[in-house]
Amino acid sequence: MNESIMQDNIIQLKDLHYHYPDGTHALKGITITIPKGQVTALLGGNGAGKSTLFQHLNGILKPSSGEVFFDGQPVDYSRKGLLNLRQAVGMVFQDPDNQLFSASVYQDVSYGVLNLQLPKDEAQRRVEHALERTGISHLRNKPTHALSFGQKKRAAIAGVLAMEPQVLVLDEPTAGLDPKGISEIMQLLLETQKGMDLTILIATHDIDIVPLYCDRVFVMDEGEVVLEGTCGEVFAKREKLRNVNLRLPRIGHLMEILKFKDGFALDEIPMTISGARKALKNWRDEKA
Amino acid sequence: MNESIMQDNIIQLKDLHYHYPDGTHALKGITITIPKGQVTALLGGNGAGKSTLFQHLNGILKPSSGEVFFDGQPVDYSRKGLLNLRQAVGMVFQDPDNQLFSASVYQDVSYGVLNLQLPKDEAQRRVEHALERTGISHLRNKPTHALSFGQKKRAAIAGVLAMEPQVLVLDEPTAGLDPKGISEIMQLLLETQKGMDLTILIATHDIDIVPLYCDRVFVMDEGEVVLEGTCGEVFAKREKLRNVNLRLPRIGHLMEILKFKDGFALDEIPMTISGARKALKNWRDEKA
Amino acid sequence: MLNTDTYAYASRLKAIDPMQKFIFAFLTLGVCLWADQMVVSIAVIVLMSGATIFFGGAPFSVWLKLMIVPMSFLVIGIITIAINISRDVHSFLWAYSIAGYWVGISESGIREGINLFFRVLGSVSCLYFLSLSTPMVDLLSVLRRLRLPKLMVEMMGLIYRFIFVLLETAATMLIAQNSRLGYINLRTGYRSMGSMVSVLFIRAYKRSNELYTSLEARGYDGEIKVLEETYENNKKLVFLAALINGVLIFLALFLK
Amino acid sequence: MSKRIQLFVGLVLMMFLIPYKASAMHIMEGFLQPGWAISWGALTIPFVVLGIFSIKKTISLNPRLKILLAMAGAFVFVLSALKLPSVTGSCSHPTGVGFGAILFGPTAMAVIGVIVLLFQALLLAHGGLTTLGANTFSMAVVGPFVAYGVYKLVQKFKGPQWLGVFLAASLGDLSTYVTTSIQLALAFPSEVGGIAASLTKFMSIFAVTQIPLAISEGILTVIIFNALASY
Repeated sequence: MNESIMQDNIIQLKDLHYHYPDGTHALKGITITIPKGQVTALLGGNGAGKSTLFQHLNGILKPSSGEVFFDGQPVDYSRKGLLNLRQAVGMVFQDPDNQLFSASVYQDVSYGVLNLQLPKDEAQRRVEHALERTGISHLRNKPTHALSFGQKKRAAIAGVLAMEPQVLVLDEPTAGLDPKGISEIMQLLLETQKGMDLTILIATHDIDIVPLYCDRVFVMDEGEVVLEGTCGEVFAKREKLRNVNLRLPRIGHLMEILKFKDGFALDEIPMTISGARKALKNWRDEKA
Repeated sequence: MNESIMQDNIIQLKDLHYHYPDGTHALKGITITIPKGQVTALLGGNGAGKSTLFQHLNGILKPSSGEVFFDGQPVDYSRKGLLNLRQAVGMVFQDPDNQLFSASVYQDVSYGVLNLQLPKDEAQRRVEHALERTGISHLRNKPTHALSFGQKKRAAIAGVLAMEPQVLVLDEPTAGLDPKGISEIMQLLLETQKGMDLTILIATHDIDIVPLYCDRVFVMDEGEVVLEGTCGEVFAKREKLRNVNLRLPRIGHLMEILKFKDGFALDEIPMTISGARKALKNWRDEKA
Repeated sequence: MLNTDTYAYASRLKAIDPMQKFIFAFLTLGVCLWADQMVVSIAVIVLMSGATIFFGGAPFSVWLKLMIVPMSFLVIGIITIAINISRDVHSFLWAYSIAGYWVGISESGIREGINLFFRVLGSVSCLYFLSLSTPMVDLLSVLRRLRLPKLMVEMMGLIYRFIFVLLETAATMLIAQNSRLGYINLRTGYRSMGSMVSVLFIRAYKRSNELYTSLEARGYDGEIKVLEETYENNKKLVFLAALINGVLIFLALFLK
Repeated sequence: MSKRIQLFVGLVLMMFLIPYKASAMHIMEGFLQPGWAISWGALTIPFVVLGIFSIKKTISLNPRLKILLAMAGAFVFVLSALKLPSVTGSCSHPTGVGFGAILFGPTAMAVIGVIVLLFQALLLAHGGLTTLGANTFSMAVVGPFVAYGVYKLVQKFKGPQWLGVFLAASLGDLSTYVTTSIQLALAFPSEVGGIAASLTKFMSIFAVTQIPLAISEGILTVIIFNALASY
């Protein structure tokens, strides 16, 4: 492996297969590389294998065959190796009630940090910082069960951020949130990514957020990666997306129809509102 | 109350207030009428009071003050009255796992029907019909926990449809589904509404589906109804929507920007893809 | 369902070191039990409910509701103790004879009943002082400081959190069943409750697995370690608590 | 004479029909004298310690079980907060004693039980701190051991599973309240007739009235186990 790849990619999966104990072949030869310092989306319908894949990234599951590389090194499944990996790759699960085990927000956020065997004041500093970053400092003395769903999501994220990971992996971060909640949590993630120099990986089937917040996309279906590339590259493969229970972002869908059915001579098919504005203005100006 | 109102509206709420036992004032004077035979959406952010409102519609909750009318009659909270109301107003909950209890799909779908004390062959007919309508006849002998999420949603709907209600009330029917699942379930609901002459009420914060599938919209915020009308009427109040943690459908947002910022002289602001096509084509044709 | 914890979080006494509150409540409870005298009991009721309502700011209505909770046990218990059966009518103040036996109440029975009544209310007001001023999380830290086995305190913390998760699920499932007329008669009621409880159990099982996975993802090593918030330790309050109980003890000794 | 009998019957009936809750059947705070409170506490501690050691051993073999046991504890709490459907409309709660004992064994139940009882005392004002020992002894030691023993006995004699579950749950429930009656009788012996007379009184109030509820809990537990088996 050469130097340049080691710098650019933080996680690499090579021909990863996974069979569940009941025999289900959940992952069928996944080979992907996750670029450092970007926001990558893992798109796929229900049951495509996104969650199974995620659990390989911090060693919760061990591949049946194939390899996982972190920062250029194959994952070490010893006790110590796993602890290091789990510090470096933080996981936020879909249902915060499955992640928050303590009735106190403060105690819950401190749990992961304390597993790192840091001096107490450093641990405290990290907890404070995570609470602040996720905007829940004022909830520290509230009982977990009194939090709203969105606040629980933030608490779950804080508990992982406090460990100061290099990679943040989130399973359906927008599920169950209302539109304002979605944009707030995505904004929070983007800011955190910049502020803490993180790599972020998001599994989702909320397609409309992908072109807005993500740099790269992998599309999964039935345990395989069927598409990958930048948002533009992936969303250009419209037919393939539809075959795997997905669709274009709504804006993209409109632009596609305008271009191919209604004869608007657009150069490309933009996926976001700002992209669509530009394309339509260009088209108007060219016509004028 | 005159004859015409009784025919048009199936549910009426008059100045409904509800306080939870812990004192939370969850509903603050709700006055709405639900028209018969239509699909009505109840839009609102998390915690706006949608679920609390729903639980008044079939008598699970009793208002602290105010009145609920079904089919022109005030709701009778006696045992028998509630039995009739709950048969007439079917509720589908957000998480199907909270609604499926039995070992097999068939048993689960028949659960509510059996509680109606019907003759056995009539009960069987209804169960068969509900299984067919929701497209899960082939899953009848499967255990409910072996179903996919989308199948579970269907089974939950079938169990309510089998009771042959007049009104179907659904809490976040699209939550957790992938794009294909969403359009399938909404299609199923529209067909059912026509086929069984139902009134459908949907609580959701998935704004993009509202202009596609719903006839009327109520917008709730902090226990109050802040907007109501047809989709066109409600989505014209853009500022108000944003104030209550919601937004326009993405297409609507694009069209709004095109009209007000980019100087596209559109007549109105369409909310759906087909509406946007028409508007943009009109605009092009007028210009040409 | 009553849940005192909500009010404990809102209490003005919340910030006080829970150990101090715990010792104060337990000491007073002990004195009230030991003294077993109406006057002392009433003093304790006034003191503790005063502290809970005036200093803590707990709503009076909640406190009253809590006081009513044990009433049925108390009344039944006291009646059972006070009523006696005997062949001898002379021991009773008031009695009926049935088939050669006398069923009735004696003077000492009444005295014991009244004493018990106030002793129980006194003790209960100590318990409520604690539960309305100290959230469970704080009480767990007291137990930790008292050197209870780690495993025990850990389990308590987990159980406490899970109670709310499961209660929410159970409540939703009960509503769903009621919506489909699941409790329309006794037979369907039992069937519904049975299936609800079994589904709840399976959900609890699955949840425990998922929670374990997420604990592992944050580096679980067999023990759940968390940081504790610090509390204000007020020497004056320690003195006050000692003084109050000293006075109560003297009062009891004087009356004895 | 007949009038007096009528009055007596009326009095007894009134006691039977007062709609008190099963959860209010924990001995409340302050009801036991310090001597009894301490004695029952001391008697209970070894069982809880034994339980902790047995849980520690299980966990060292499979760490997942810690979370599962905690979930089970929360489950028992929630179960005891449910209202059993009943004919009269008065509400009663299952104890979960038999269910827990069959699934997790009586030693683990001692630990789960003491925690649940402590939470009930602090959060719901059912039971108390000074009576925690006595309540734990009846509900988390005697009840589960009886339930478990009965279940194993029925198994040994190759009785059907439903019978084992039914008897375990009902007798577990019932033995809990028999123990409570004994505890109360010991603490409050009658002036005339002493402990025996007092026991008769408490049994008729706290144990006999519990019989229909014990049967209800037995039936419910059988339904739950059948549903679990079909999963």
